[in-house]
Amino acid sequence: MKKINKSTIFFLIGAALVYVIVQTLASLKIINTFWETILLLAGVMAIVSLGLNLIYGFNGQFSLGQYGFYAIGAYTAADITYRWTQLHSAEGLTVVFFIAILTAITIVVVQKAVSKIRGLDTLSAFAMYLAVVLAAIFAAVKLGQLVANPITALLNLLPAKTAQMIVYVIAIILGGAIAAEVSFLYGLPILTLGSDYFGIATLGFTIIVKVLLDNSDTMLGFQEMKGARGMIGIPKLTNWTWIFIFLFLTIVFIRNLLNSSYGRAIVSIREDETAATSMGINVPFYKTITFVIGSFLAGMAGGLYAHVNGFLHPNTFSFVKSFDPLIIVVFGGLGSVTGTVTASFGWALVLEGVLRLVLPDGFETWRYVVYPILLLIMMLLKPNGLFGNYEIPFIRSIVPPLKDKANNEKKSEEVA
Amino acid sequence: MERKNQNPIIQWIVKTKILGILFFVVIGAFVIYALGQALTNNPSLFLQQVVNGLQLGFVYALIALGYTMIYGIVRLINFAHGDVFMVGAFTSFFTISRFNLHLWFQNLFPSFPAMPAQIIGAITVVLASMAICALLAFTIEKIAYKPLREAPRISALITAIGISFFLEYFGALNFVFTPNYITYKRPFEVKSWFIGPSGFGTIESGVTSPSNSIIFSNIFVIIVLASLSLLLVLQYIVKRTKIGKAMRAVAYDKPTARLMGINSDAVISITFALGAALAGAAGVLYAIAYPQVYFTMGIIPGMKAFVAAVVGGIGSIPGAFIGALIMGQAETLSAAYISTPMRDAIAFSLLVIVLLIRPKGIMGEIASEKV
Amino acid sequence: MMLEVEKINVYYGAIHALSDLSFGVNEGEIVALIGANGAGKSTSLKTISGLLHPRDGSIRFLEEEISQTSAEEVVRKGIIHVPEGRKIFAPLTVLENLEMGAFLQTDKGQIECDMRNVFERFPRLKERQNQPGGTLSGGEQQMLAIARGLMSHPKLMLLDEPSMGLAPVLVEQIFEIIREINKQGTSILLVEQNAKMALSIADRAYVLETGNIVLQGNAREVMENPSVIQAYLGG
Amino acid sequence: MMADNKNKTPILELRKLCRYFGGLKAVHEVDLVLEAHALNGLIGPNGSGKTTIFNVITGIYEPTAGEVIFDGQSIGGLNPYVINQMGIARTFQNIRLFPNLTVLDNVRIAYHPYAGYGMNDAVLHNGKFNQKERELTEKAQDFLRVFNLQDRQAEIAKNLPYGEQRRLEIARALASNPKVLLLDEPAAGMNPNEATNLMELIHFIRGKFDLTVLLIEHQMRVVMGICEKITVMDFGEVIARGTAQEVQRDKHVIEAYLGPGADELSKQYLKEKAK
Repeated sequence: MKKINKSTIFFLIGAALVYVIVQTLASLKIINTFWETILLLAGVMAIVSLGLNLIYGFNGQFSLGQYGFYAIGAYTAADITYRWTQLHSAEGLTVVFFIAILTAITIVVVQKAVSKIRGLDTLSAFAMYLAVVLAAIFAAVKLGQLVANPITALLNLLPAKTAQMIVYVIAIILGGAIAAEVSFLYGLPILTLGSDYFGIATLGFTIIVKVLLDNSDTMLGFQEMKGARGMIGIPKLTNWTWIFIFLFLTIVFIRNLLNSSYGRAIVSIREDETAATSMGINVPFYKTITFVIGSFLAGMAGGLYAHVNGFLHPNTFSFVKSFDPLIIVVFGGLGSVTGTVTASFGWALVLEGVLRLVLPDGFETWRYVVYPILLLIMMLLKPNGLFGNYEIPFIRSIVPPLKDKANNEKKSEEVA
Repeated sequence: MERKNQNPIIQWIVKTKILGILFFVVIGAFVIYALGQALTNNPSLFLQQVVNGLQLGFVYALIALGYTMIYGIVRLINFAHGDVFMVGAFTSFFTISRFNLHLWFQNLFPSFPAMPAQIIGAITVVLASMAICALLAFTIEKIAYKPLREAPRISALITAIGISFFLEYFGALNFVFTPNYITYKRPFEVKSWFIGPSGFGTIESGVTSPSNSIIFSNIFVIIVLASLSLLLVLQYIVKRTKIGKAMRAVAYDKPTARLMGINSDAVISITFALGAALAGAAGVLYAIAYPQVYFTMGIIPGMKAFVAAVVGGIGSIPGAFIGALIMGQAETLSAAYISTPMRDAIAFSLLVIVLLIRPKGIMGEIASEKV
Repeated sequence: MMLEVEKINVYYGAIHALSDLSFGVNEGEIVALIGANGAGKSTSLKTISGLLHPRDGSIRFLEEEISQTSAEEVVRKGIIHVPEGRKIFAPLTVLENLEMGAFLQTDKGQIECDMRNVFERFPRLKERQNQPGGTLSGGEQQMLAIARGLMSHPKLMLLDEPSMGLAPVLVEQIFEIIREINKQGTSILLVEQNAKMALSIADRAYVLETGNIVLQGNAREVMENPSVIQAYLGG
Repeated sequence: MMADNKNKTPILELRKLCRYFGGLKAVHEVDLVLEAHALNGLIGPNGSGKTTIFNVITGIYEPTAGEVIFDGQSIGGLNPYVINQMGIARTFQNIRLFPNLTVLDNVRIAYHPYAGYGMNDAVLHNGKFNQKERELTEKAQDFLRVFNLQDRQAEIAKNLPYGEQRRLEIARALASNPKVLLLDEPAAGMNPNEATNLMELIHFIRGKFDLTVLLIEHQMRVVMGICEKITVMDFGEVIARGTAQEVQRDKHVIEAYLGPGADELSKQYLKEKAK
């Protein structure tokens, strides 16, 4: 079969080394809890930012909504594990599971139907999706409640730790799925807006989500989320291993996607939308799918984040904070996976770690004074980000060599 | 690839866009019904909210003008604009409480009638804040935006966010504005009046106003007058003066403006200063109306004003004004009738709905891209 | 020579738009720069007026080096560039457009006097002085663009495709105006694809092809040279 | 592909096509018939509406009135990507490559609708992906070879010299498997030698890929040699059509290009040439 690429081997070895070293240092307590938490947050931030880089850096859609989807993922996953550990019920799991599944099915069905209608305007399509999805959600809730007890019993048959782990992993994936589905519905009408307006509309999304979370106990009726007081009692299940696994999968996923015809279609839209559509690229479809994938990653990262500190507060998802992934993506270099991952870790380590330690006592408040100055200097010196569009060999797409001459002629005749 | 729609019903749905229209009609009808109910149930409460909304809207308008002018000329969402507004409020706080700037005229001419003297003092306070803010924005533009004019647009946006953080957290330092909520001292005394079925009259302190009447204060009057006069001044500058015309020329077509000998960099700097001056004035007025200043006070009003500018059609001055008035109403009405914490969500939902109906805002022109 | 362009090289990214291009304009002349699309005519004008800067070579105007001078400064020195496609400030009124043309003029009396002269020459513009520039017809916009250029009292006027998209009657009118302006002492560098018209009023002409001069001489010579027609209609 | 399709059936037809921008009649009641396998030219002075016609055909603009008929179907107002996938590809007047991507990727993107693997295969990088991706790449490289760009495949598109960018744009258009190829001033900015070579190349690919080609040109000279039929536009309307020789002698055409009165000059020129 195919020989495995040298760069792939290097990447796998490198990744394994990073994992083992951090894990060892952490178990030997050379990395203390303070720094370990920062590493976990950096990993979470890397996944969120990779999602944004896909949307903005590779697809060219200026989105400020990443934190909205991050929040949705976080609260969704947290609610599932909270109900499991605190209320000993799988109701959260089953309800969200059915919502995710039924919504996905209805979206696909409606899309099939809509694509047959020529010239349907976006708003009408949106109204159709919305009506059908709301019906699906209603059905899903009923269905989920119906099977909640049997599933709870089933999971209780397993050892407690295993059951919890299963619930945790599914919760994180469901967090991503719900975020992705919301992003589909929200993206549908607004993806037709021009670049800046799309940014503003997504910023609006972040703020709307934050306000809803502030009132989650009163307006939405989720008592356990406790609104603006912050949600407590979420099991702290996220550790370095999980962060590593999810980050690793995310990087490989993005790398594989980008180095395929689909990835090239996504990037072509950033490069020149008119040229892309004239070359047969279904621009609205790829814009939507990229937005959905990016939001899925944000939601998944949210799920991971919720289980780092075991505490969620709506202020974490305020729009001021929502600039963080944007800053990281631009810092690392738009359209560079390497840059985004590096910048995420660098950003978290410097801002949360080094600046806290370096600044003398009584100067802690200077942290956010120094940070924007660094930001400014950085932008003035390197307006294209640290890495520009550099990628490590594993991620970089490789231009295949030309075949030898004799073979060539035969081939070109076939084309004719 | 047969793509003809056979079904006449589907064809009709597509042609009339009925579903999309229905969607908005349902929302619109609900809102109108709710507002109608509110008005008939308790007219004075409703009108009181409208008055409060106007007061807020006029302040937002001043901030929104800066956003819209700056976006119009350099296509930059200047996230630091809200913080310039905060600096304006704090400047007036210091000029009033440290330097008694609002009393200078009274101190100089003690025999002058108190009322006009107070007004002169207050105007001085506003002008001082405007000047400081203009200077600040001018400097910011030179340091943080001008070097990036040829760089990707996102770089300038990131520096704008950086400047915003810097102004907030530098302000939060103990020897600057402090991280505390500070009570603001108004440069004049508050007087309130009521108007309603029982007529018109002054509200004395400690006396409740007659029921079913609308209360408004001299703060309301001052905000409306100040905001309107600044709008007129701005309109005069932009429409009548040479520099204003140059601004519009640069905003429309920078290379051609340069071919006329217009120094586009200078014009951009002036635009920043002008926008900041208005934000500074808005800061003072806001602090007078809601007498508390703190280092993050610029974020939410800044955001609302920005939304107002977008709703009105970014780049359009009358649009910003209309958008701001709508935002003011939306905010007070939703706070009064839905729930206070929800007002931000309502404001942004409104934004999204407006963008869906008119993608370039109410007064924004729809330019077609040349291929 | 009033304007001397010597061996300039201009690039758009990797694209070499002008290579070692040299030409000149004498005081009081009308010089035509003709050639097909993409030959580099507009690029030449943009380089002279300072919107683009050559990588090497020199541009001298009245003995002064201006190849790296900014566009605003070039206007101050007395060169005005009337760009291709007229580039009227659409939201500004006709009057305001003219005022922008006189941006560097500080003497109010002078501006008023110029304005009167312009309106005398272009009565159509006077009728429409309070309309936004964008509502004018193509011919009126071209007149406005030229009038706007005149407001700065240029010594040299660069005209880029003044006949583009105009009906033949209007084209003749525009060229008549150009001739008059020249008679009153403004030198003119004219870029045109309408070769016949351009050559009929020009003193000298250069024919450009892909960033190079392929033919030059006085207008009559150039007009009678078959290769001009070849450049357009082919052989 | 379809060598038997060389009869005189129209493959693309414009019927009273109009496109207005506000009051501006950029294109007014234009009729145009493109027979299968033809190589036709569309010429006219700047601003005469040639590019607008391309934009309407490819779906970037909706027609204000009139019809665009491709292969017997009305395609006016369809999405550009649908029209492309039906078989119309184009190039742009001011070169619109994907500037920051490699030359190879530019061509591979156009071949995307024929990639032959799903998004799941792409994410997994499985065997099917590897095989199809290799085929796709080889196909793209073949297109590059036709345009003599094979040595440039790893280069970033925006760093190519002008002439090669133009060729790459045509290669990319061809990669989208068109039946009709619309070329918008392909020779703009080229010197006479390059332009002649390009025209020969266009003539060659028309035969090789069994294409129908419609060519916008500004300079008549460039299209003379290869176009069977030429349509001349001015002010959004067709002012003449016919073979190159016919058009070249048309009084309206000469005046549109060289201005009124140029007729004389042209006659004189033709006489001289006859000697």
